[in-house]
Amino acid sequence: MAMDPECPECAAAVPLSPETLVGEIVTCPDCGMELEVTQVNPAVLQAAPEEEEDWGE
Amino acid sequence: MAMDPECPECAAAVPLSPETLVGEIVTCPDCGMELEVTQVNPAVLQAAPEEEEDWGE
Amino acid sequence: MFVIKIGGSQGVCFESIAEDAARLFREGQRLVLVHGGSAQTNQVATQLGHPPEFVTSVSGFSSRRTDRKTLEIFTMVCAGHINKRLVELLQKQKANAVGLSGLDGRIWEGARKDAIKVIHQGRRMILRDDFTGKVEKVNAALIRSLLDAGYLPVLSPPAVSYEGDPINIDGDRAAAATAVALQAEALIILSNVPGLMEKFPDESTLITRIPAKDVEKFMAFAEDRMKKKVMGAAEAVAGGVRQVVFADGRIPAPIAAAIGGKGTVIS
Amino acid sequence: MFVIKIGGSQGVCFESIAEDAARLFREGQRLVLVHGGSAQTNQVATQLGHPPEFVTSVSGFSSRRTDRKTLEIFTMVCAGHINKRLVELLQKQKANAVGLSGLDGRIWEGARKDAIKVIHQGRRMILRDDFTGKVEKVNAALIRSLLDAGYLPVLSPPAVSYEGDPINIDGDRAAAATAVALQAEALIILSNVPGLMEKFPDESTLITRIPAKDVEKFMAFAEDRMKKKVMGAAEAVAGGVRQVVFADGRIPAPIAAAIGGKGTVIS
Repeated sequence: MAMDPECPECAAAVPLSPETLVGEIVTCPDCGMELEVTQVNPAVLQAAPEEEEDWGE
Repeated sequence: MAMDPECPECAAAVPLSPETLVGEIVTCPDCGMELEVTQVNPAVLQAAPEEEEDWGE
Repeated sequence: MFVIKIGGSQGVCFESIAEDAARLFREGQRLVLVHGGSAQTNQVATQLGHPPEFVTSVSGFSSRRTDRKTLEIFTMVCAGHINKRLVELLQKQKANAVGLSGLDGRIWEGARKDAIKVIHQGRRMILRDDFTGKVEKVNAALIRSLLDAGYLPVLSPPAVSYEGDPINIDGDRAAAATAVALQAEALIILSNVPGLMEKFPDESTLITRIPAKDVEKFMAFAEDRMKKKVMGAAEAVAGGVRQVVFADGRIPAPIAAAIGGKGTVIS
Repeated sequence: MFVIKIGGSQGVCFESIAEDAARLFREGQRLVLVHGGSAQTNQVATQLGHPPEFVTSVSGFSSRRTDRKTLEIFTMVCAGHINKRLVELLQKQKANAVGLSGLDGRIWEGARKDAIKVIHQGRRMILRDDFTGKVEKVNAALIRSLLDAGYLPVLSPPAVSYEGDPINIDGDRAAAATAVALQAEALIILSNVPGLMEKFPDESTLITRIPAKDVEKFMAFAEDRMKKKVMGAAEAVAGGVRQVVFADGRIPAPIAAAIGGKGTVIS
């Protein structure tokens, strides 16, 4: 990764492995926040949504 | 065909080719009646049903 | 009250039809949509390893060979895919659509032809395991109760035989029977042509007006599939429907255009 | 009023269930049937070249990855094949069935989960294009008007989201929501097991009675799919349904047996 993306919560740098996929969940090493990778090259992060358990067939 | 089947209308013998299929329509050579082949080996004939034109999609 | 038959052929635009229907519905117009499904049935049937087979009736009509497996694929595609796609589009346009097949509540009931005479692979044959028939009775009460309760009925093949078998029926003729049963002011048949043309496919030869009493004479201009549509129109007019319009389902606001007289109007 | 959920798993006999339901219907019993469709969806989806993909939620539930293509196949199979098969069987038993999906008339409405957290191919992922959700509102008025008019409603996934998208929902939980909305006396869940067993699949360990207040404790005995059914039961009992019965859908007259208390009765 060219530049580690910033954690949207605490602005810390969040190192990502090159195989990281869009949609993957990563945890901020500083504040422990669950983050969603919304874009790669360059990587963009946002807080991962909370959601409760409801499933289909 | 071992024995030609009989026309159910006029009892005439109705010669059938060996490739005749169940469900095929044949015409009695004597009385001209439309007949349905309901069985082969041995062949059995019955009067073919009348029906009007109604078709699906 | 309008009954609108939506053709499934290439080019007909479900999105614009649904938008137009929803707008009319929201303005308080009572309407019932009817659709068929032959084009997409062919595609899915082939993918499921049971490709469609067409037979020609002794008098030249071509129709789908509807054995039990084909019937189930036809039902699945019409009632489970096309019907629910239209219902989804209408729901998204704030029109509370309810999708039903003719089997449900016996909305379309009629005789199943227990034997049909066809020319099949060059032979004259009687087919006995065919699930085809004609709509003879329409459950208008159920359709009206849905309309009265503020719903937009969207009707799909199959119909149901008196014995309870699903049967393949012609969508156009079912739409005609529905229009008569509901005493609709107009039956609008949308397809991928602007209407009946004297010299198909030359759209400049569009026939714009046909007096109801002469409709049988215009059969000569009708190509294969259009023959059935013209038969449906004749039956609707004979049954008291004031206007039948063959119109283009590919243009924006196609229903409004047809109501405005664009297409072949039979009255 | 009974709500009967018909499981689609191997061995469940639609014919005997339809026969039993039709008999009760003809005797004047008000009932609503609900079914799912996951087993057959897998088969058709594979044949159509879009094989099912299952994802596991972060807390261990496994569920179908429902992208748009899968949603359409799921809808087609549930609403167009399984639903119409049940309607056909009921019509043949002189019970005037009406098959509807949750999309129709917004019978089952709820929130679509715009993002779901899953473990997928070993990675923790957020899936955004999934069409899954939960039934939060039931159009009881439409169901009752059909019952009052003498019809037997047969309800199928999908449900509809508030935005009008079809959504994959769990049939058991939808049945529970329907039973609560209709204040049914009993919710009967038929599947290919005699009920909840302490040591699955040893049928001699069948749990015959569960006090409603303890239902959460019995979750421990529930295998994967059965977990969802037990959650549905808890929701139904909490919602005022007097009795929930997990019963065997493979035996003759399975509904009568369940009403008679055969299976796991929660009340």
